[in-house]
This record gives sequence, C-alpha cells and structure tokens, in this order.
Amino acid sequence: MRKHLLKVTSNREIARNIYEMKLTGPGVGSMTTPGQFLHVSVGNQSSKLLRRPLSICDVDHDQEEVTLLYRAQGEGTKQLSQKQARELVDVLGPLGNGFDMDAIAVNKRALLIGGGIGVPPLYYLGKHLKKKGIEVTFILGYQSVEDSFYVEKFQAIGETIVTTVDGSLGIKGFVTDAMGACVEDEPVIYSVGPAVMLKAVEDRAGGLDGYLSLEERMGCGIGACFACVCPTETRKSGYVKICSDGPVFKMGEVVL
Amino acid sequence: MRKHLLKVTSNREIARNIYEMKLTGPGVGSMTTPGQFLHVSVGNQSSKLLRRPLSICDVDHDQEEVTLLYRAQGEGTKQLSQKQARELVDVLGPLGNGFDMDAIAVNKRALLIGGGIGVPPLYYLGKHLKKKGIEVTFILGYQSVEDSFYVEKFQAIGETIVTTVDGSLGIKGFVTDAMGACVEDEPVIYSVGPAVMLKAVEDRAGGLDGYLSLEERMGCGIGACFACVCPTETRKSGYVKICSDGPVFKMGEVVL
Amino acid sequence: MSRLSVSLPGLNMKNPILPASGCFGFGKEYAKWYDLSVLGGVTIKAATLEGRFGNPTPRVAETESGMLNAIGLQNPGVRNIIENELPALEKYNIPILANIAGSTEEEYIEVTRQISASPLVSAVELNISCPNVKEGGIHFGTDYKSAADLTRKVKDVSKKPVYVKLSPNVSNIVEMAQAVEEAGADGLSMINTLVGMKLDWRTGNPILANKTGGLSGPAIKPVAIRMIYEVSQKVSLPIIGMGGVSTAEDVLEMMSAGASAVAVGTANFVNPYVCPEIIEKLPELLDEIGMENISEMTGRSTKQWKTPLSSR
Amino acid sequence: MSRLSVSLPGLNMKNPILPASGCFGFGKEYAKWYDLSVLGGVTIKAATLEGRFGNPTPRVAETESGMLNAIGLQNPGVRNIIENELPALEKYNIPILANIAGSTEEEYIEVTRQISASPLVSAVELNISCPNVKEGGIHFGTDYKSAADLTRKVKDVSKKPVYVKLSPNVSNIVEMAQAVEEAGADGLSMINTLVGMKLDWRTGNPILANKTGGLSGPAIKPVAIRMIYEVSQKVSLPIIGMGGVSTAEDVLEMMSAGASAVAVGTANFVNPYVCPEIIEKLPELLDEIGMENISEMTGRSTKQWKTPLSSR
Ligand SMILES: Cc1cc2nc3c(=O)[nH]c(=O)nc-3n(C[C@H](O)[C@H](O)[C@H](O)COP(=O)(O)OP(=O)(O)OC[C@H]3O[C@@H](n4cnc5c(N)ncnc54)[C@H](O)[C@@H]3O)c2cc1C
Ligand SMILES: Cc1cc2nc3c(=O)[nH]c(=O)nc-3n(C[C@H](O)[C@H](O)[C@H](O)COP(=O)(O)OP(=O)(O)OC[C@H]3O[C@@H](n4cnc5c(N)ncnc54)[C@H](O)[C@@H]3O)c2cc1C
Ligand SMILES: Cc1cc2nc3c(=O)[nH]c(=O)nc-3n(C[C@H](O)[C@H](O)[C@H](O)COP(=O)(O)O)c2cc1C
Ligand SMILES: Cc1cc2nc3c(=O)[nH]c(=O)nc-3n(C[C@H](O)[C@H](O)[C@H](O)COP(=O)(O)O)c2cc1C
Ligand code: FES
Ligand code: FES
Repeated sequence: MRKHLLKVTSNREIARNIYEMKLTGPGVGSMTTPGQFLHVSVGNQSSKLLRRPLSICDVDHDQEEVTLLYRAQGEGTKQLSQKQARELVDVLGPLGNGFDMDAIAVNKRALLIGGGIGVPPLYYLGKHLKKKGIEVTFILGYQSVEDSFYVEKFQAIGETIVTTVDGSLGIKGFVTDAMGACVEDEPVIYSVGPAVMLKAVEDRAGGLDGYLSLEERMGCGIGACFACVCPTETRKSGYVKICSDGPVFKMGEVVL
Repeated sequence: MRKHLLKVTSNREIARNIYEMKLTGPGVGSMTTPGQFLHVSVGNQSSKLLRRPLSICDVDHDQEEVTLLYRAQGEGTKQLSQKQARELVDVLGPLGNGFDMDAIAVNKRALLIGGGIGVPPLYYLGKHLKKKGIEVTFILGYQSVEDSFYVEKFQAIGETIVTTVDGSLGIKGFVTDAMGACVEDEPVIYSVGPAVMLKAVEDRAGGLDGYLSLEERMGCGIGACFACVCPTETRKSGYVKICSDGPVFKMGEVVL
Repeated sequence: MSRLSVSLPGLNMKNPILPASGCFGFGKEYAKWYDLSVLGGVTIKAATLEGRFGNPTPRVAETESGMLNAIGLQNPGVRNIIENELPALEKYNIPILANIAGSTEEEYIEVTRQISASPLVSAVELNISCPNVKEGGIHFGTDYKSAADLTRKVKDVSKKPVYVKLSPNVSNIVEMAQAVEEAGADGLSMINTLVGMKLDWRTGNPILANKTGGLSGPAIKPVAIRMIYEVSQKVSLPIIGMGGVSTAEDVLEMMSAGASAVAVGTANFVNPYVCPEIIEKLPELLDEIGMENISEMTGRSTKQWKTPLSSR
Repeated sequence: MSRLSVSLPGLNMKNPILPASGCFGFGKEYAKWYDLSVLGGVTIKAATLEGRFGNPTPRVAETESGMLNAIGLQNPGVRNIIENELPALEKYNIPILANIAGSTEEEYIEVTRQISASPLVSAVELNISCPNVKEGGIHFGTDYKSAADLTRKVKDVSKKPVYVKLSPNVSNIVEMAQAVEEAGADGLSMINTLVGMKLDWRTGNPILANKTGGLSGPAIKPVAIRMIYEVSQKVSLPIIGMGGVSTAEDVLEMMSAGASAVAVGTANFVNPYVCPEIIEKLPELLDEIGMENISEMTGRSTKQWKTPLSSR
C-alpha cells in the first residue's frame, strides 16, 4: 500500500455540488479493482487533518488517470473542490477490498444499485462486469434531477433506471421502489449507499446473492484505529473493519 | 481602518529567503505614510490564525500597488511565500502611526538605519524624505551578502552604507559600527530593527533627535488586546501599544 | 423582539453575539471598524482595583488553530474604566458585561461594588479563571469552595446580575458550576482559556515571557462544547458560551450544546468584522434549518437524539 | 549508541519515536507501509481482560487541527493479544510498550500480570485516562488516591517497568504525577486526550454516537507541552511525551519541555509514514542547532532561560 502525490488534470462541477476530479500519476497503475477507495488529503498545512475516503469511479490505465466523483458538502470536500488543474493531491490507496467479480456466473445478470454519492463506484464496477460479458442493470437514486450525474454514461454500459425523491427525473421514490421487476430473474446485487438504503436493499433482495459497500467515518483508513467497525455475526471477532475488511461485504455478512 | 483583499501581482525571492511581494487593489490608495504596516493573513482556512505584521516597503499609487518585503522564516511567512500571482491576500491596514516627516527641518540630513528585515520600511521613508528635499544616508545591516537586498535601489535614493556580520559585503560588523562618521553632522535618525539593535542605535546616537520603529508579537494589531505593549516613562499610563500608538516612537520615548 | 433576540439576566440582547473579554479592549478600537450598536452586547477587558501593567512581552504565541496569550490582566484600573472607558460605549445602547478580576476576595468585592454601580454596566462577569497571573483568581477557579465563597460575597455587593466565568482547567466542571449556582450566581460564562505553552524548538525557550499562557481559538472549541453540554444539563443558570467560535455555524453549535448567548474572542483578531458578519449570517442559517427563533436553539442537543450520518 | 538513542526503564530505544497507543493497532497494518524496525519502539492498543467491542459508530469526528475519538477500548482481550498479535512484532526487534486498561482494579492487575509476563513486552503503560468508556479507568485518572493505589498494585504484579498514562482532564497534573511517582511508577506517559465534543449545527446532535470523545492532534499540543514542562520539574520519572506531535520539530519541542521519548498518535492517520519521516529528519535538525545527542534535548527549557524574539 502506498501514498501517492497525484496531479489534478481536471476538477469540475458536473451536477449541483457534485464534482468530477481526474488525477494522474504513476500510482494510478495499482488502481484496478472496482469498490476500492482512495483516502484523500484535502489540503496541505490545513486545519483539516483527516483524510476523506472517496471511491474509485473510473480508471483510465492508458492515461494513468483515476476519476473521483464527490459531493462538496462539508469543509473538507469543499476545500477539495477548490483544487485547480496541476495542483497535487495526496492520496493513500487503493485501499480496502473491492467487489468480488469472480463469484458471478457468466449467465447471471448483475443489478447495480446506488444512492447519491454511492453511485460513483458502480461506474467502474459496471464497466468491469460488462467486459466480463455480464449483462448489467443500474438503479441510480438521486434527490432530484439537479443532483443527478453520469446518467448517460451509465446508459452506455447497460439498462439504467433512475429514481428521484422529488420525481423530477425517472421514477419518483427510492431505489428500492424500482427494484421489483429487476429482481425477478435473480440477478446478483451490488449496492452502495448509506446504511439505511443498504438495509432496505437487503430486505427487498430477499436472499439473493449480493454485495454491499458500506460507509463509515474513518480515522486511519487502513485498519489500525478501530474507528470504522461494523458488527457481524459471521466472524468470531464479532466485527469487521469497513476500511480494511471492506468496504464491500457479502450481503448478510454484516449487521446493518 | 479597513480590511482589503489585495491581488498578488508578483511574489519572488530576491535574496536568501527574502521575498518581495507586490499587491494591488483599491485599498492601496490609503497607504500613504512610511512606517505604517499591514496586518497580513497568511492563508485561508488555515491553521495559522494570527496575522503577520509587515511594513509597507513601497507604494506605487499610479499602479495601485504596494510592495512588501519579508523573510520566509516561520510557518506563516513560508505559507505566504507560496502565494502565486492573481491569488488574493487578506490584509488589514494601513495600521499604526508611521514616521513623522514634518518634524525634520529642510536643512537637516536624515540617517536611516535598518537591520535585516527592519530594512524594508526605510525604502518608502527614504523616497519620501528625498522628495521633501532632505539628504538621506542609509546604513543597512545584513547577516551576509546572500541576505542583502535592495542595495542598489537604496543607492538610487542616497548614500548607502552596508554592513554585514560576516564581512562579505561592505563593512564587517553591525550597523552601529558604521554610525561613527554619519552622526557628526547631527542628522535626524530613523531606525528600524530588533530591540537590541534599536537600543544600540539609541546609545550611539547620544541625544540626537530620532525615531525608532519597534517590533513585537501581535494579536489584534489594532490596539485592543494589549499583546504588544512597551513600557514608557513619558506617558501617564506607563505603556504604549506598539501596534496603535506606534510602531514608530520618538527616540527616548520608550524603554527598550 | 426579533428572531435573533435573546434575554439573559441583565442582558437583553438583540442577538446572542458579544465579543469576549480581553479580545475587544473597551470597544473603542473596533468602533473604528464598524458600528458597535449591531452587537448583542459587549464584554470589556478585565478590571482590577488598581491599574496593572501586566506581564512582560512577548505575550502572545501562535499554535495550531489557536493562540496562547499571557497578557496578565493589563488594565487601567476600575476607576479609570468607569470614568474614561465606559462613557464612550454609551451611545451604542448595547448591554455591557463588565469582566472583573482580582488577587484577593477584597479586591474582587471592591471592584464589583464600584463597577456594578455604574449605570452603564448591565451585568458583571467574575473572572475566576485567568491563568496568566499568579494572583489572577485561578485559585478561586479551581477550588469549589473558594469559588462559591467568592461568588456569594460578590453577589452581596453587586448591583447587577453576576456571571461567573469558569476555568476549563478542572477535573470536574459540573461540580464547579453547581457550586457557584448554589452560591447565587445569575449565570455562567464558559470557557476561559486552557493553560498551554509553546517552546522554540531551536533554543528550547518558551515563546511567552510568562512561559505559560492561555490557549484560545478553534483548537479549544470541542472542549468548550463538551463542558457547556455537560454543565447545561446539571445547572439551571443561563450560559454565555465561548471558546473557539468563529463562524455563525459555531454559534449554533454552541447554543445547541446549551449556551444562551455566545462570546467571540480570538476570532476578532483574525477578522475584525467577524461579529457583524456572524450576526448577518445567522438568519440565513436559521432559515436553512427551518428554525424561527434563535433562542430555540439553546440546549437542542440534549432535547433530541437521532442517529447522525444517516442525514445525507 | 547512536546520536538518536534514548534509554528509559525497560525501553532501550534507538530513537525516541514510538507510535502512540490506539493509533497503530498492533502494528501489522503499518507494517504493510514500512519496516517497523526503524521505530524506537511501538505502543500497542489497550488490552483488557476480555475482548471488547467498544462504542457504537460513528467513533471519530474532525475538529480544527484535531480529531475526536470514542473507540471505547475495542480489543480482542489480553490472551488473544499475547497469542495472536505480539508474535508478529517479534521480528522487528524493537521494544514493545503494552497499554493496559480495565474497569476494575482486579482487571488492571490481571491484565498486567498476564501481559507483563510475555517476553515480547518491554514495559507496560497503565491507561488510567481513557475518557471514552464509563468504566475505562478515567476515575482512576482524576483521583490521586485511586491512581496511586492502582499503580502500587499493578507494580506489585508487573514483571516489567510500569508507565502510568496521565489524563490531562485534571485540575492539577503535578499532584497526580507526584502521587503515582510515590506509588512506585517507573515512568509517565502524557498526555491522553482532552474530553471534547462536536455537534452537527443543523440537527444539534452529537457527531459521535458516544456523544463525547477524546480530543487529539496538533490542537492539544500546547496543553501537552505545558503539562510535561510542569511535571518534569517536579518528578524525577522519565516521561514519554505525546499530544499533537506531527513533525520532527514538535519532537524536539516536546523533549525540550521534559520528555525523554515521544509518541506519535493522530499524525499516523494524516501520513502513515510520519514516524519514519520524523526519525529521518531528526539528525538534520540536531545538526542545525549544533546538538550531538538527542538525549541532551530532554528538559532543556528548564535548564536555560534567554529572552526570545531577539533571536532573529
Ligand atoms: C468507502 C467510502 C467510499 C466513499 N466514496 C465516496 C465517493 O465516491 N464520493 C463521495 O462524494 N463520497 C464518498 N464517500 C463519503 C465521503 O467520504 C464523505 O462524504 C466525506 O468524507 C465528507 O467529507 P466532508 O469534508 O464533506 O465533510 P466534513 O463534515 O467536513 O467531514 C468531517 C469528517 O467526517 C467524515 N465524514 C463526514 N461525512 C461522512 C460520510 N458520509 N461518510 C464517511 N465519512 C464522513 C469525513 O471523512 C471527515 O473525516 C465515501 C465514504 C466511504 C466510507
Ligand atoms: C510593525 C512590524 C513591522 C514588521 N515589518 C516586517 C517586514 O517588513 N518584513 C519582515 O520580514 N518582517 C517584518 N516584521 C516581522 C514579522 O512580523 C515577523 O517576521 C513575522 O510575523 C514572523 O512570522 P512567521 O510566520 O515567519 O513566524 P512564526 O514563528 O510562524 O510566527 C508565529 C507568530 O509569532 C509572530 N512573530 C514571530 N516572529 C516575530 C517577529 N520578529 N516580530 C513580530 N512578530 C513575530 C508572528 O506574527 C505570528 O503571530 C515586522 C514586525 C512588526 C511588529
Ligand atoms: C488576548 C486575550 C485576552 C483575554 N483577556 C481576558 C480577560 O481579561 N478576562 C477574561 O475573563 N478572559 C480573557 N480572555 C479569555 C477570553 O475572554 C475567552 O474566554 C477565551 O479566549 C476563549 O474564547 P475564544 O477562543 O473565542 O478566544 C482573553 C483571551 C485572549 C485571547
Ligand atoms: C483513535 C485513537 C485511539 C486511541 N486509543 C488509545 C488507547 O487504547 N489507549 C491509550 O492509552 N490511549 C489511546 N489513545 C490516545 C493516544 O495514545 C494519545 O495519547 C493521544 O491521541 C494524544 O496523542 P496525539 O495527539 O499524537 O494523537 C487513542 C487516540 C486515538 C486518536
Ligand atoms: S478507519 Fe481506522 S480501522 Fe478503519
Ligand atoms: S496587537 Fe493587540 S494591542 Fe497591539
């Protein structure tokens, strides 16, 4: 595992408060697995000490370029949104274990469900699955049309169903409201979002195979500080560390 | 008194760790008096809270441009030295009372004595005095030739004697070692530098008229926090505030 | 009654913001920057019986997200303050909170007697927590019994409500607060500075001539929030909160923790306009969270309890 | 004996740097980043008798130049640590300082008995200052008598030198240090975290599920420096200093204040390489100030006294 100084190639607002940051540098070479994340330092000599975990959204290995999508929400991500092209960003990673893509049989479909800023990692994941020959369906949940992003890019990979809380785009409601028909042919489920959403997805999935990517406030990001634990009934220790054992877990493995 | 957001027009190293920063903006219009200072914020959203007092070194009113010279020494000034052209710098000022230039008779000479980063304000002062028709001599003290700056610019205003501690430029020694001949025709003395130097200058001056600009660690910079007091025997209160009563005082007025 | 107004004993404030003692002199310096009548009130620099020169310089040092000060209660003495400093504040028509310090009980009592009699003073703030002078009251501030005794005696002579300013340098801030409540305090001010120190790594020497100093600024805000949160649940006195506040968001955080009004100290040095800027921003933030009156913010944290994080 | 080596009871360190307890797990995570044998030593996460899950999440929050944590002493229990965690550290051949926590005297004693018997453990660090669990020892940490009693009993059973880790949340740190010195401690570790809190201003809710947490990071360094400075003059025990250290300059500042070795906590999260980077930088800084051996830095601040500022 390593620390990299990556150079910003672009950093632009693509939806309301949603930024797409592209970073380049030799370190990108190791970022091969969807679902892994980078632990990003938001500023040098700043009063913001802690790094921000951000998922790998896409990687272009030819250009040595990694894409992150993030919501400029709190102080740290707002500071990140100020970064200009050619500035350096200090990142650790790739960290964590990504999605297991070997487990899915080629005749299976994959249903990728993401809410809000849980959406980004599904992009890289979708691309990988498609390359493996898996048919992919996305359900992407946003607050409203102004908050939506990357919809056309997802459509280029597979069928894409959008839900918005206010109904301004796609189906009005939550991602789970769109799951009904999609689970009939027993797809493998991959979902990223806040715990409440993951819980609802798990409930709706009713025993299907799947993977959930969890979120938690982190300290170290590498498994040393016990900040990001989640209870589990399947391991002797009684817990998992989201940063190093996850962030992706098999559905049912952790107690949400 | 006001807070200004000035734009950096240039910021470059002109001697070892000595930077010349030029700033522009409407606020510059009010910066008319040599010896005043700006209270400079070194960074936004930074962990460095306190402003740095930096003397006005020169002002170009046509260009609305103020020049600061500073040594990048501690964390704050180092951060300042990273500022690029077009970035904004938040300054308060002009603050304090500058040099009294009305008091000097036209037939008097002026002897301007500065050590290290006490040198900058003498430049603007020298220009003003010369414009008034006063003949100006400078004694500028540096550690060594690598630390010296602006010598030619001072020479363009008046006779300039340089001292260096290691003898690598001009006279080997301290500014006081060069004072001997210069005080014979009883010039008015203007001096800026660390307290020990001012004390030595005062002693050497033996009763001549003069002005000293003092330095002290500051909080508010505007007279409200009592951080920067200096004892005096000439005022009832027993003290002066360097930021708002000074930084310039008549020689003999304060207890060094 | 505007949506920002708050009312505390002796202090009817049109908004909850007042500069903290020692960070605003006696007001006249900042009056050159803006019209002080926009403030909810003003706390003046500590008054002692005689004028004091304070500690040798350097008196301030910078730390990460904070600063140390060891001013040492420099002030021109209570008489001088009443005669020469207070009158200049009258025209702003805002409550004046007079900070009081001393070396002995007698000094506190006499200063209180004099300054509380001034019609310009709305309330007094008993500074039993100055860490920077040996006889600056910190011994009253870390011992419950002395603090209570002093409070009682000061209350006896004060013609105005008495706020006791607590030191955070104690093992149990709640017991201290309870002690002064029982002794008759009308309110609490908290927190004063944490005792800290900085050395020059090159020489090993302290930066401050006084060696140690009081730590203030954003660095200490989490300690202030915690103490206000704990104390507000155990005493029924109104709290003037302070410690690291520099934004309108900080004000709402501190009121949520249990403060009824909020004092801004160090942040004035960073930005002389910070108080009016905060005051201007507050209604926007209240709108954002759908809150009508700012006084409803006080103690929110203890009135409800939802799981965080899920809010996104 | 290199110029960086320091020697403390049970800890012969080739340099004064060791990671602080709780910020480095049991070492294996950081071992993926660099070779731990460069370290002066390592402090492992608190051990309790049985495994503990700790507090609900969120367990960390960010503050200005600091962070709050309320991990709640999560650990797999002392047996597990001895059997499964310590052996992986053996190959680095560096002193291991074992941090010990408990809810009762009996628990502390039993954990000490077990872990101090491990040949891999060089010394134990008695954590009587964890602010994050009701029964985490903080009551031992704020009461002199309990602290001294516990120290005495732990010393009786410990096969290794005992460092007592002090809480900064006390009125008088010197009395606390003197109490544990008299009780037979071999050294002190200071400081643990300051109790703090952060609220979401929008909802008024605490960010941490545990509500309050321990404040660490650069924000608290001035408090740590001050306490080490005061204590080192009044006790003769060696001090492992900690609290906000993140650069080699900070290390020399803390040693000047009186520390004999320095632990680095929060800074590991900011930069996983911080410890080796500091170690590499130290000789450069010593050269800059013309100091041969780092051990001479300890307590410089109290040995000399010059006026600052004039240094430029
Ligand atoms: C594995 C993982 C992957 C993530 N991927 C993405 C992504 O691709 N795009 C994206 O926009 N967001 C992502 N997030 C969430 C993102 O980390 C937070 O939104 C971000 O840290 C908030 O920082 P801030 O500066 O805006 O907020 P602040 O409030 O300033 O943050 C303060 C502290 O709290 C932490 N924090 C605050 N909110 C969250 C949160 N929701 N989750 C975790 N930590 C939080 C911050 O990291 C920081 O330590 C991911 C989170 C995790 C755990
Ligand atoms: C009226 C006045 C005019 C000045 N003019 C100039 C100038 O034109 N050019 C120049 O290079 N320097 C000048 N100085 C000195 C300059 O303010 C300090 O060198 C600078 O503040 C140091 O900041 P730092 O970030 O390098 O050091 P740090 O060590 O990071 O500073 C920490 C804190 O200490 C204060 N501080 C440290 N050293 C000094 C010092 N010598 N004097 C005052 N405060 C200090 C800083 O302002 C800051 O608050 C002047 C000082 C005063 C009082
Ligand atoms: C320079 C300075 C001087 C102070 N003087 C006093 C004082 O005279 N009386 C007092 O009660 N508090 C004094 N304080 C403490 C502040 O009023 C306030 O309690 C503390 O600084 C915390 O608030 P802040 O973080 O907003 O500065 C002083 C603080 C500073 C920084
Ligand atoms: C996440 C975290 C966990 C901690 N766990 C422990 C612990 O188990 N035992 C202990 O004695 N101290 C613990 N501490 C305190 C540190 O060891 C250290 O005393 C404190 O953080 C100050 O140092 P720092 O500012 O360098 O982090 C912990 C600190 C943090 C941030
Ligand atoms: S963030 Fe430190 S263990 Fe996961
Ligand atoms: S710096 Fe505040 S009074 Fe001078």
